[in-house]
Amino acid sequence: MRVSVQEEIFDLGVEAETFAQANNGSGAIVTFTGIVRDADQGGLVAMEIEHYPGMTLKALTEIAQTAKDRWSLGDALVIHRYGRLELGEQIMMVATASRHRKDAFEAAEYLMDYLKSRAPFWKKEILHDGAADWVASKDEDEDALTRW
Amino acid sequence: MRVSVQEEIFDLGVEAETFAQANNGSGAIVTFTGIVRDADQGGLVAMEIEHYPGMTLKALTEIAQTAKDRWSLGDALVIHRYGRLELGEQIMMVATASRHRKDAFEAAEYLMDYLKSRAPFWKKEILHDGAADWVASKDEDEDALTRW
Amino acid sequence: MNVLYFAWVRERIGLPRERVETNATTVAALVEELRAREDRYAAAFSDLSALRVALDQELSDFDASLDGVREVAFFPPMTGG
Amino acid sequence: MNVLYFAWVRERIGLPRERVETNATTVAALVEELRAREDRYAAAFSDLSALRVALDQELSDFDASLDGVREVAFFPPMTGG
Repeated sequence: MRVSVQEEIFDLGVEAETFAQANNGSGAIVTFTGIVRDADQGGLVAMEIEHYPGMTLKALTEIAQTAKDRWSLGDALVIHRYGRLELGEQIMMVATASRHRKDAFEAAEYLMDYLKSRAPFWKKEILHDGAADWVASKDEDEDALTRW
Repeated sequence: MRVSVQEEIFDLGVEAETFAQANNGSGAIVTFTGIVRDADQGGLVAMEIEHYPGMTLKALTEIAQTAKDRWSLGDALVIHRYGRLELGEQIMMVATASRHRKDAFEAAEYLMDYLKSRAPFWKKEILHDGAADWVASKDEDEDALTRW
Repeated sequence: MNVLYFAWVRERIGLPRERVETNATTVAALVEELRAREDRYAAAFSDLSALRVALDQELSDFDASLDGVREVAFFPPMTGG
Repeated sequence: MNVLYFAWVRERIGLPRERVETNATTVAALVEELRAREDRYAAAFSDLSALRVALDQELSDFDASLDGVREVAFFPPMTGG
């Protein structure tokens, strides 16, 4: 299990390939990657992600460990960036390895739902005119936790 | 949308990275990769995958198109190999790109459920002692289709 | 009509495809004709619930009409993914 | 006690962290003390339903005791992923 909180961009291809190679006894590998996008077509040029350094790694590790235990995953990977991210850059990724595709999918969705609402990150959208707005949390993201 | 039926091994890292780059306006990318594993600890050394050349590409394309329409995906990718695959090699992958993570996850699961039971592939397990057995279809795989 | 066999159906019958001259109007009638040929066909078609059929590369069923069909394929349930 | 602020809570209050001397025994009591300080604190803490709190880097709630706590953090609902 690897959890990384980092400012640097990561290479999705390398991470996915490395994870799959390390877990080629598992049979099923799922990855999720989040990318900075202009969700409201509002001229977004970048995103600034603030986090809580003392808490972030601990929170992510707990979330990943819970997923690993609950679905008996062979392995799990969580990478989440902070700082300034340009439009189109990768924000984060998770990967799960399991003997069964259902477990790999469910655990990845669980990781994402918890990262969204329980990991101490806050996103600010930077628009082309210099305006900056904190991304509001969505009720649907909080609701998503109730299924687990 | 790209659908590939091929004997050659593919590079998961390159495919995942290329797909994500091409769809970096989508926000959410999900990939699933299936790997040859020794499911029953029976000394499996390889898998032989037979397919129905005249039907395979058409069936995969239909499945991918249905997923793309149903979840309004930005893009979808399906790669499935045939021939002899050694233990630990990648069998297939799917990737989905969407504005929303829920759609990307659901569409990827839909693709996998349909690939399992509706794409004309048949797997044979080759054991270390030379024995070879066709993989039996699972009731749970057929049942998985009922949720869509 | 071209008849194709895959996986263990192919192995039991001993060939991957053959040209079949038939007046059968449904898949089920064609299966009856094949079954009557030789033991290896009877063995392959002994349990239709373990078989699937495609007509001109589209999944179909044993009640389906063969009218206009050029290619029939028989195989076990698929195990892709 | 170290008190940390993140995202728009940090911006409204105008600093990321500060040392607070307090006898408050619960988070809610601490919030009341902070609110009473200046308008910028009152503005930041005007709607607790829009805020979350962590005690020593664990998510908690406003009723929680501050007994033994060394670090309190206030922030809006998280938006990771």
